[in-house]
Amino acid sequence: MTDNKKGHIQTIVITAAIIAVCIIFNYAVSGKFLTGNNIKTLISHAIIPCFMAWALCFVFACDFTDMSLGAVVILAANMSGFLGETKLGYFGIIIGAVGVSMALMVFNFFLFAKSKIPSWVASIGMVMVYEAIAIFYSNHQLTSGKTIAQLSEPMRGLAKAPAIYVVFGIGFALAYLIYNRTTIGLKVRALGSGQKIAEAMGIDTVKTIITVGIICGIFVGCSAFLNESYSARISVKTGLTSMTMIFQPIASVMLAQVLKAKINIIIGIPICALLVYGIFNMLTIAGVPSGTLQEAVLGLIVIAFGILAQRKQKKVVK
Amino acid sequence: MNHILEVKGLCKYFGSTIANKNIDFTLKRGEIRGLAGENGSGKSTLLQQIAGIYLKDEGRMILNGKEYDPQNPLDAKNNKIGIVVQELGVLNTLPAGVNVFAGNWKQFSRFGIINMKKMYQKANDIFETYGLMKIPLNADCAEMSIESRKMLELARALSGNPDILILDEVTQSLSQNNREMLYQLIARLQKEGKTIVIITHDLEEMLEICDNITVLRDGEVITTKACSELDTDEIKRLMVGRQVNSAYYREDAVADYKEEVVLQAEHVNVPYTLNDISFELHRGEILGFCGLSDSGIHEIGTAVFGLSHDRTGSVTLTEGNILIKNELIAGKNGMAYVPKDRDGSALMIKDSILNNFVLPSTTELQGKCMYLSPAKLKRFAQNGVEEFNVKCNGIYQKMQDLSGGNKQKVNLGRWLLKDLNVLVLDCPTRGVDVSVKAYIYHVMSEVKKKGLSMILISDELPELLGMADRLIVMKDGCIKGEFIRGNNFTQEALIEVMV
Amino acid sequence: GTNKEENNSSGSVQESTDDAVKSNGLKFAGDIVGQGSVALDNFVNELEYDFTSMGASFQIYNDNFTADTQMQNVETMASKGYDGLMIYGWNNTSYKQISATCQMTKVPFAMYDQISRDDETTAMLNENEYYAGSVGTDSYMCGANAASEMLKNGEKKALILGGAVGDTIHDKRVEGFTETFKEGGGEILGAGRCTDPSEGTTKFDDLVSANPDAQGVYCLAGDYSVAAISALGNHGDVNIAVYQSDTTKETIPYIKDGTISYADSGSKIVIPIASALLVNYAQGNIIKDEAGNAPYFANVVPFSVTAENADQFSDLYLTGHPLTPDQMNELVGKDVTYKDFKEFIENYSFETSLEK
Amino acid sequence: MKQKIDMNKAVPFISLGVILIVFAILTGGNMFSPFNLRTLLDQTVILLVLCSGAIFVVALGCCDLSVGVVSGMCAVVSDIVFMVTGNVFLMVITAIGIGIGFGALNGVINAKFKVPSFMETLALLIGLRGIINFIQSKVGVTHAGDAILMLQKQYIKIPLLILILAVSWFLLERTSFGRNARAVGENEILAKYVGKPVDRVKIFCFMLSGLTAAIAGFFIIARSGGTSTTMGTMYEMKTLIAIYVGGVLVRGGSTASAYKMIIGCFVFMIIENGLKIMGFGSSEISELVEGILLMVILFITIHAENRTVKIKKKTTAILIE
Ligand SMILES: Nc1ncnc2c1ncn2[C@@H]1O[C@H](COP(=O)(O)OP(=O)(O)OP(=O)(O)O)[C@@H](O)[C@H]1O
Ligand SMILES: Nc1ncnc2c1ncn2[C@@H]1O[C@H](COP(=O)(O)OP(=O)(O)OP(=O)(O)O)[C@@H](O)[C@H]1O
Ligand SMILES: [Mg+2]
Ligand SMILES: [Mg+2]
Repeated sequence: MTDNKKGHIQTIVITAAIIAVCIIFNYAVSGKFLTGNNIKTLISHAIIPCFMAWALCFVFACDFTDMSLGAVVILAANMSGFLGETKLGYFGIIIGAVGVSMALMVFNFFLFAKSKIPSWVASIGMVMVYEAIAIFYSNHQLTSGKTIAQLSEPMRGLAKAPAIYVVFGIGFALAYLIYNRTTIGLKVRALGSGQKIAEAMGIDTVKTIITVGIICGIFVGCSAFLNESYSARISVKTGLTSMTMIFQPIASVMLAQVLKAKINIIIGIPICALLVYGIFNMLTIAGVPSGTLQEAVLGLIVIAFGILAQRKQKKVVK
Repeated sequence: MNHILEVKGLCKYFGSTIANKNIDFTLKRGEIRGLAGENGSGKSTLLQQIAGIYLKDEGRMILNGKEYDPQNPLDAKNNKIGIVVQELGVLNTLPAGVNVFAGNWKQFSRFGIINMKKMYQKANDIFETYGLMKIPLNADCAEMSIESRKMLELARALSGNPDILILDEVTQSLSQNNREMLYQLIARLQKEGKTIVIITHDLEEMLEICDNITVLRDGEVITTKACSELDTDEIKRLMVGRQVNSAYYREDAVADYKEEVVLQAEHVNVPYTLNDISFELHRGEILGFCGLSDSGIHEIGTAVFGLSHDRTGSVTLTEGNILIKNELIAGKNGMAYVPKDRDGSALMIKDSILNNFVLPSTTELQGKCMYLSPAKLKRFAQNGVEEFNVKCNGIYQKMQDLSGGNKQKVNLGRWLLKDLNVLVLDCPTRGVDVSVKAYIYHVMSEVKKKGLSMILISDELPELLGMADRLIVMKDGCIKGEFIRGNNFTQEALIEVMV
Repeated sequence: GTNKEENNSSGSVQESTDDAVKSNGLKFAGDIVGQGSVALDNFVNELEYDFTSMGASFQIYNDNFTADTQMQNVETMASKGYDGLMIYGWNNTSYKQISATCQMTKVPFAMYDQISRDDETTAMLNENEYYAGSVGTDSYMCGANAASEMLKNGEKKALILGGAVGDTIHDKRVEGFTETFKEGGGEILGAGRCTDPSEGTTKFDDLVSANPDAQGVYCLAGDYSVAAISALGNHGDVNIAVYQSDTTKETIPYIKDGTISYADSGSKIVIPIASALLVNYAQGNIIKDEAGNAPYFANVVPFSVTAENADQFSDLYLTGHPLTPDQMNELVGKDVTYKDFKEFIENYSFETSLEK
Repeated sequence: MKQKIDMNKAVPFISLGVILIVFAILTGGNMFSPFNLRTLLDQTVILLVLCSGAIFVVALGCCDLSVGVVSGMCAVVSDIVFMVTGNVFLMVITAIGIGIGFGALNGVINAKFKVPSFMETLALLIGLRGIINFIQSKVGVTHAGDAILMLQKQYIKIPLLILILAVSWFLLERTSFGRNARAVGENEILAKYVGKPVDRVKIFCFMLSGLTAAIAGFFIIARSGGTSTTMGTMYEMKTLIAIYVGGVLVRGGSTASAYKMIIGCFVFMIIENGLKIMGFGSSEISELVEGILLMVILFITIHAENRTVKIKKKTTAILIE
């Protein structure tokens, strides 16, 4: 009971500290931080990677690591952009993104489960394959005189003010329900206790792993079409650089894992994403150049959260 | 029909170990059956096959007159068989309330959404209706105490409203009032016409609550008798059965060690496991530790060797007055620890015999610049393999290809080649057959004569009685008694203190 | 150009093969700093077109943005035995190694777009008999021009948005912009450098939030203009004019409707010229300037793209190619001299190329 | 009974043989022109240097994704030191200090704070790249000093490489330190129970990886003639892939050995070089083929090992503990 009380006090102290930092910072940059517009910007920035963080949360829940999420987003976003400009319209945007990412994620998970190659290594292999496919596509477009898929202005509503909040709301409800309130969510989390013990409890692990692929596909797909709608186009990347796309979501998930005991991880993720992006936003406002020291801060945050998240770890860690 | 379950000709092999040999076993409706037998006699294996955790190798089972062949624990649960296993089996990543219905969550879902409230409600109902100890249902299991986890497993077994409830050594990890609760629960279930199977090493407890008792020995059913025809002595006779060869263990009947104290443990505490342990180890002594599984005997080993980080109190090597703060100091000062989990924590199972053999001695074998001459290593390992009679195809064979006994020879042998002061042995003969056992005991006697002090932790009483100079009996993390060889050194006396 | 044939705007390579093929059967290769960005992919396309127009074949190698991969590519190309190499000189520290490699394997090479700017390196290159010449765009001037334009419009507070630090072209543009802008009394409020254009929107969103008083933004490439414009859509109350280098297809409508105040482009013209130098060398016609050195054209300054010429620009430079095969072939042959090149460059302007 | 051929030991040789034959045919022998062989060796040097330290981290069962960025960092800073002081010795000391320092940081965070090495070094990769960009944006691109350019000379490069490889081989396979590192990879609990200084071994392995990264940094500048922000990018992946492709399993331990690493580096570079010689210069084909080959080879290596361990299928054992 005292533990509980202590926990509450801790939460209040942390929240108060965050608010205090925000206010002081706002004062320091002469009110540029806490403007309505900036907060709106901040929130929509946090929403897009939030979906990727939810997907990662499911990936981590069954004890895998998937580095290929960025490459999947690129492919899915391009498909989404391509279908968005056909007669299918918004339906195409959503179906294109979600369909492609679902297919790729299921394939990934199937590979992890069946090949016995450690998931993070296998996923790096898949990054190479997916990036190559993306360049094939982009080159093909170029030689036939077109550019890669780009959404025209009227089709980009999904990333605009009311729609993006609706998408977020739906995504949040879905993530929350699946993770906490469905058989499959529970099965996925059971896998995290070890494949063998889950099997002993009568859980069909292969089937579960494939379903996780489908679920992750939905979230990665959402992230993809939001990305495409937000930036109009996603250019393809080579040489494994697509992996950089998951760094910030990983930071959010790790922070959410630290807070897991206090806040449900699915709720924690958007909060943490907001926090992480808040830091970046602050740095930008403070004039720290992006592409240089901001990245250094991101690295530091990931390490710090990693240390926090692992502080009670007793198992052998590689 | 009166029989709820019939097992016919059941066999189960683990590699070359025959865990169950041609078992015939019948359960009557509404009876409380006890299963007695030495460690490793195949009790758990039998029951786990019934509960679908192990697949049977041969034989058949008939449940309620129908052929019954469970493929997984859910099958068993659906056939109304519930089990609480000996080793802990909970999903650490999920809350307790969810664990109660592990694998069976569908029943709460409507339109795909699970009604968590209903699940927790029902879990709560189970705890309430059966009067189980309350545990926080929405907390993750990872940090729960063993007793809470047992409660959870019990609730999970009961959640299927089983006709047959199997309890494998549940009582030993429960506190007294929870035990009382369990007894009442068993009595009540029996009244409802359920069948209950119990394994416990507390024979008096067993006689008290059971109707009939089946005795197993070496994987075979020896007999099944009504409790009224039995007493503890009779059960023990049936359990042990065989004549213990006198040459098997040490031959001397009295304690024999030097006065010199080699190692001293003072007020050793480890949160939740050890409680104010103090003892002395003398030169050339084999100091045995015995107790039930959760009594803390295994933690003695890790605590003495400096492996428990939250240990308080002191362990000192008298020579040079060295405080064993961690495993590095221990290793450097002639201590060695042979853990219980041989494959998991004592061997590099995928590496060669040679590499396993030389690992503890690399510091002694290295030349300048940490150089290890391959020829020297080869000679060392070859020598060890010959000295300890390891049956293998050469020193480059992989460890995992060896039989259990030979693995253990490597595991022990590599330490005995070193110049040690103190050797801590945790269950050194686990999963090893009679002849290798005899060989290990023989080697232990040899090194004892040379002045090596040993701490022998074991859950096999005959072994302890056969080998130890002194025996410390533990219960609930405390020292409960001490016996000296030749002085009331009997199994009965020990069990008296243990339970 | 004497040819009356209408401008080959579709850009199809096949249509031109019935022209006189002068350099039949030669094989060339070249490297590109990276792939995935529209401007660079356009370069690759142009390289392939130009060499095919001259009757040769061309193979591109991707440097993946690392100097080390560039060296690896140059070595591989050299050892494969091409008739000449087109070197994208984006990393000026590696010129010496590249030159040495080509000398050792006796492969002629020309440098394009990004070329050496210091005399020492140029002298070093001139000592190499396999060096066919350099044709470069003045990236510094791109930035400087944008800055002057901004100052002219009375805007004194600028933002910059572009590719990651280390992208030598973008770095040069930033340098030109910053120096000119500061000299003119302007102030640069912030710079967003992104690993790729999809990050641009987010980064620029933040920048605008931080600096709502900015008056202009210099986008280092067309992709970033698109990003900046979509970010500006989220901020109703700011008034920031967009300036860009490297016009891309997506930005053409914005140039036409005035969303983009100033745009330049046209560095692509360096490719046909550099290719012609290389092909000449490979055919034995080694072109030297008055001083007897390999030609060095560092002065190809991009022109501005305006609402009026945007469509033609798009036809010539984005979907099509600046020179027709015939124009190309006029620059190749036994009788072509340094003067021809010089005249071509001096006479060439976007407007004149439209006339043909 | 004869001892079985250990598939895990044979796989690297088999893959090298197969790759050689395949590319010999596909490139029509072009691959083995004297100049290209030299080029191939040249291209492999950096990878070999990096691998000779990273193999220790892999032997632990960990991975070091920061080798590329650390080598870049060492190169950038040491080059600046050289430009300012003109002192070669100081430059070398700076580079090695930085390399070992970051290695030690990785090691401490992994061993003491139990952060998975994969996460931790990935974070370092992001962060340091930002710092390199920052330094470069302040200082600008610098040319390599003449002393560094000497490293391009074959008569210096090759003996130095052989020395590094020899030291790495000796440490890994002929010393108690190497044995301890591999024991940690096989079974960390055992290493602890046997009384090995597990944490110290781990930290030292990471430091070695940092050291070779620093040395590789010199080779990288020597090759490209000066610094750039992208120095060393993707070398972390190339290093790991080369080691894994050589037949070292991800768990490290006894499967980690120097010859596998060397073969792995060559296999990897032969694939890369061969594809380019065949005319796949743009990245899509090489990346695709590399990705697929990586997974095929890993799959074969892993299953080649499991082949000798036929687990009794019939028992679905419940997990203890
Ligand atoms: N998973 C397994 N793999 C290999 N051997 C096993 C396994 N489980 C049990 N055994 C072996 O089977 C035999 C019977 O074991 P079992 O667990 O049934 O004994 P038990 O009677 O329950 O003993 P205890 O009283 O110690 O619980 C023992 O020799 C044991 O070593
Ligand atoms: N997984 C395996 N792969 C290859 N050979 C094996 C394997 N397991 C055992 N062997 C070989 O089979 C033989 C018998 O091994 P087994 O485990 O049956 O012995 P055992 O009779 O149980 O002996 P112990 O009493 O020592 O356990 C041994 O020579 C061993 O080398
Ligand atoms: Mg048992
Ligand atoms: Mg055996």
